[in-house]
Amino acid sequence: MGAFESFCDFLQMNGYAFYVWLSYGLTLVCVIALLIWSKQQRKQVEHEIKQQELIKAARKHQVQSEMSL
Amino acid sequence: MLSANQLTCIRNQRILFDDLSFKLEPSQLLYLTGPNGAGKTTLLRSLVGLQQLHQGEVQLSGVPIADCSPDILYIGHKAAVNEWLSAKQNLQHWLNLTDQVADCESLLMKVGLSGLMDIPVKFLSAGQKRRVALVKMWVSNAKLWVLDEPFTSIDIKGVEVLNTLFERHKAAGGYVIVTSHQTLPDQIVDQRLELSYRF
Amino acid sequence: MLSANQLTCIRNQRILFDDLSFKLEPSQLLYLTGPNGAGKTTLLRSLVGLQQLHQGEVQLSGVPIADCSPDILYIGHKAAVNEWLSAKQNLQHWLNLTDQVADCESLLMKVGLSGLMDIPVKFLSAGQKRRVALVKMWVSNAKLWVLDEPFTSIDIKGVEVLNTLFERHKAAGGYVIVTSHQTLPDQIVDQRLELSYRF
Amino acid sequence: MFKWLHPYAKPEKAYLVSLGIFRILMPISLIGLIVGSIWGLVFAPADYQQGDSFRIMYIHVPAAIWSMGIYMSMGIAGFCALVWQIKLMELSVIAMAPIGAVFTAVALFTGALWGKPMWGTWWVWDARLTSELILLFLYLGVFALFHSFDDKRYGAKAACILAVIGMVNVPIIHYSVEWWNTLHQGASITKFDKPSIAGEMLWPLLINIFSVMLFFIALTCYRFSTEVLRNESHRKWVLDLVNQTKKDKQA
Amino acid sequence: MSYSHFFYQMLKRDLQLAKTQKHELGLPILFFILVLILFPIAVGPEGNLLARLAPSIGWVAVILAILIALPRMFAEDYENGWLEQLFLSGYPGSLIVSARVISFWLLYCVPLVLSSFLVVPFFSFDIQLWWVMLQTLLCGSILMTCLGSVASALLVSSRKGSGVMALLIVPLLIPAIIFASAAQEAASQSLPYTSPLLILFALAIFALTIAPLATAQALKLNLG
Amino acid sequence: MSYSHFFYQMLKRDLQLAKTQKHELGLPILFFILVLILFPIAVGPEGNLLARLAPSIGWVAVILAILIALPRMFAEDYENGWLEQLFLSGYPGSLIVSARVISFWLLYCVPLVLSSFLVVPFFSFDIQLWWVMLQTLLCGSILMTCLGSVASALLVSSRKGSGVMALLIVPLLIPAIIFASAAQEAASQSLPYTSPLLILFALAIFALTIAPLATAQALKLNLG
Ligand code: HEM
Ligand SMILES: Nc1ncnc2c1ncn2[C@@H]1O[C@H](COP(=O)(O)OP(=O)(O)OP(=O)(O)O)[C@@H](O)[C@H]1O
Ligand SMILES: Nc1ncnc2c1ncn2[C@@H]1O[C@H](COP(=O)(O)OP(=O)(O)OP(=O)(O)O)[C@@H](O)[C@H]1O
Ligand SMILES: [Mg+2]
Ligand SMILES: [Mg+2]
Repeated sequence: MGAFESFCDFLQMNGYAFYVWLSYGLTLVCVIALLIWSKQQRKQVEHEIKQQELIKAARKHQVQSEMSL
Repeated sequence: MLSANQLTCIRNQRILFDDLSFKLEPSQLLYLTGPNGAGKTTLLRSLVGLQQLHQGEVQLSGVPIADCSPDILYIGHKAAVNEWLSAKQNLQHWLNLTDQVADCESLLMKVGLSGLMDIPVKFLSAGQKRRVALVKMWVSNAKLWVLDEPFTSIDIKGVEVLNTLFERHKAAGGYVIVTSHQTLPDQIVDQRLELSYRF
Repeated sequence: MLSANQLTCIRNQRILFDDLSFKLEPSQLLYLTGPNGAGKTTLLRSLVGLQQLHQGEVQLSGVPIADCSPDILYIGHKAAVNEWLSAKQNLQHWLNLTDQVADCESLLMKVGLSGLMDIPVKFLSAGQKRRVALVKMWVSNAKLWVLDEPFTSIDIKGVEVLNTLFERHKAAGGYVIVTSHQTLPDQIVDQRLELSYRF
Repeated sequence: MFKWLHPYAKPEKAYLVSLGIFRILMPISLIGLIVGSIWGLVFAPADYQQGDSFRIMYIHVPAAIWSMGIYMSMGIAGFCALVWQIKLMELSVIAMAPIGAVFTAVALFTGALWGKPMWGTWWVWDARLTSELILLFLYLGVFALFHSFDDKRYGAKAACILAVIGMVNVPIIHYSVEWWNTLHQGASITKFDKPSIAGEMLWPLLINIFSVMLFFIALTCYRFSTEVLRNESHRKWVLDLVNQTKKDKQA
Repeated sequence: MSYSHFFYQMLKRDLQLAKTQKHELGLPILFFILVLILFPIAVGPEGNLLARLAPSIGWVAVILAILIALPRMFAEDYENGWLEQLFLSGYPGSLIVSARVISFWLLYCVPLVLSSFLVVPFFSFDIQLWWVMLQTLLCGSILMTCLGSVASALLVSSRKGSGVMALLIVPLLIPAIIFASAAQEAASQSLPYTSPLLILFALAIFALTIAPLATAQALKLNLG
Repeated sequence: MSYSHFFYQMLKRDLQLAKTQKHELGLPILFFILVLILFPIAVGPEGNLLARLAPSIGWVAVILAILIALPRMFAEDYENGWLEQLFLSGYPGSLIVSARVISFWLLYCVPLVLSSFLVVPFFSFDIQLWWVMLQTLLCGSILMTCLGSVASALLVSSRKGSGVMALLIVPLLIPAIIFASAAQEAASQSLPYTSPLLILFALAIFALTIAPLATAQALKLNLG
């Protein structure tokens, strides 16, 4: 396949396997982490907005900043 | 019975009070008054054992005060509230510390913080911060309450609620010691102690 | 004349007040009340220009408030007092800042700090610290006083003195804006503004 | 001159447009990245000098190039935000910073992993490497500054100030570092350039460089739209939007 | 509440606080890395020289990074009055203090010690030697946290920054530095290096037993 | 009140404050000296090597010592509300700020720069070379104070310690370090060293003109 004789060769990268695969792997991890993190932030923001709205709705019924026993 | 015997405190070569003695029976409220700088805070702190007295000793039901910490609730000028944590977290930590179990949300509701429980205390107004500190009075099962100007920044309705809270605590057989520059209603005050400003 | 036009402030997606307008004539005192968290502090700070308003503008005798700083005296929750300097030094610096000349010692005497002028403010009691902040009112020649809970920790006599001070300032044609949870005597209040707690 | 831009300066419009760009570009860029990487990993011929280790190039070079590109665009956006007081520009600065930081980090460790077999060490204090490292800190600074403000409005402004200061300083850093280190390295990278890269090796690289750019634009748009939502969360359209997505999910 | 449960609650609070200020956590590490970078830039990029200096620079940078984080150990809780409440709670002071010391060590020192790995690529340092350095740093950081907790408690009411802190701690730390560099030296010449390491370890254990008591006393002193 | 008089009053207050906290003043120097002492202990007593490293260690130590003092530049005045009063006083923000920057430089940096003389005995450093180092440090400390004032103002409300401060300042400071070490290198080989020194000087002047404006803006941002 391609520039390599066998799949095993491909995995070994002529002795550079550690460096090549580690760099590709770490990159993949970083990029995926970035994507997930961005997604999570988005969810967080949406969650906060909903929360805010719920609180507002709740407070319309019982406006209360006073202490009680 | 809470008894203080011949308390003397000297700060900066100034005698703040000396030979001060008083006794407080259960279900009584001691209202400590005095002009600014008279030594009220100093007295309260030494009562609970946070400050060394020059002389004298304090006993709660015959036990030296240093040995009955679970029976004391002290709320001072400093609120013991971490500004970066939310009100709920702050309360939860205090509950853990004093080994109590309670529903934080409903408690904080009671001091009027509904909807503000999850934001850092830093963003609350002065009075709301103070409420986070005062919420301890709603759960505490300490017998002796020592409160240093609890009404600071609290609005008028809040002050009323606090007063009824004192009454309830008294009815349950507790002791209350309060200082404040706002007058307490006569019917809840059992003893008055006036410190004078000495130089 | 101090006029505020359609002030709006939003904190944390919460509308604290909107479309708030009022006018204050010289020799008038505006007493701002409201429960904890209503937005009094926020309003005062935006009046003097320390906080960005979302909308609206404030004018003192027709001039935008940002351009009349020498005419404003603002005393907020924070005392603008350095704890490590003595009361005298603190006052002196403030006098220098506002380009006034006065006898510090006699001024501090007036607020009851005789004998405590030369020790770091750190060692004073809560009320005495507050007095160091309030002493500015004795010297200030600002027309507009904006005071955020000036009575905090001040004893009863002190509160009376402050009230007479307000009257004196009014008599001299000044404006006073005060918030407090302790009620002001009716005779000195000319206008009342009540903020309500909105969510 | 900017008149045609005006409608897009409305947050709602900007939100929709950026989300649209994201939806279009993200798949394209991912496909490009996969094609480029597989081409580079599998089909490109081995380098006669470096053996197969040169395959790291297909991520190292795009990441390195765009780590600088992103900083420039961030600085420019920050400058516009400060000068013309454009709120949305501030948000875009915040959206870009983490992406840039990740690209820089990727360039750094792929470089290090390449350096070990090629130069025998993970790291040399060479001009280019040093300034790349400092670039990482500039990114982190912008990011940390933004997060050390409780009020995000101020945080964004402060981050813009820093981004602009940093942009001014990047050339200074670059040249000073180059000067500092002319005695030593320098040839290491260009010597690889000499046998002008074979087409088969070059194509995947070009594809990857281009797809990384698309990826950056797409992700920036996505993060930007999040920031717009956060910033405008008290507006009605945001509420409607959030509720709508909720309903979509339920349905 | 049992002591162990109390201890656990204290730790939990510290971790939660750290979580609310996430970025705070990474800062000593960042400081450490920046100090590490300053050196090659100031000294110049000579590989050999840098490798020779690596352990010393690593140690000094760790000391400085911890020194910077130390003043915050009790400051916040002292200022907002939480410390008063803790001491009023009736639990032994040394328990309270050791919870804080341990959380500090976990949150600040361990990440720092681990990130000392960066000397390997930056200074082309030998990875075997780094392993020795890691051990010395582990012991050293325990010692330092303990000493630091005492200093931090003594200074809590005086708002002194890292300066006085440094003055109190560094002289006491000098023996540790000497043993650590002895261990490093021995390791770099392939000699056995266990004995200086053991001494370091003993110092750390000794500090660990004494420090909480002293710290609790110092804090009480500052409250009254 | 005229601006110059106002400026003078501001300076006076800062000096007075420094006087009431005398020990505060010595702290950066102490820290500096401790860093200087740590190195010979950690590196070992090789005269030549130490003399070679002296300027770099001196520079790094100065940077760290200033870094430690920086967070306090505006913190106290911000917390107790004095800064609000200053901005309400109606004087231009950059005037207020530059008074503080200058007093900071006088109180903290100048003593530090002068005490860099200690490298001469400690590291058997050449006194002629120290003279060069003094000049580079003078320019460098101005640059650093300026950058630091911006960073300090940006971070004043966030209670971040020296960590973020370091992150903001150090990368921007790298050129200065490089030019300084270039000057030092040239001087040690008896070559002319004015051109890097001039560049340093230019950087410092540039920072001095920009920083007060940026700092004032940053402070205003933090107040409301
Ligand atoms: C930690 C180590 C490394 C870092 C931080 C680094 C950084 C960079 C940067 C910033 C660029 C972009 C230059 C530009 O576009 O102007 C770049 C490009 C490049 N790097 Fe690296 N690099 C590292 C190691 C290596 C190694 C070990 C090699 C191969 C032997 C290498 C080969 C290349 C090539 C071929 C380019 C693109 C061609 C060029 O722009 O000259 N790099 N690197
Ligand atoms: N740490 C201290 N060191 C020295 N003197 C102190 C210290 N704290 C308080 N004092 C002095 O003790 C006196 C009493 O202070 P204290 O705080 O007890 O007053 P207080 O009655 O609570 O007043 P306030 O009503 O203002 O709160 C003050 O006049 C002050 O000068
Ligand atoms: N920095 C801030 N960021 C976000 N929200 C804030 C901030 N400061 C105040 N708020 C919110 O604004 C509201 C009003 O605060 P403000 O301090 O103006 O109240 P106040 O009327 O002065 O109350 P108090 O009587 O307790 O002093 C509070 O409920 C608080 O939640
Ligand atoms: Mg008091
Ligand atoms: Mg208020």
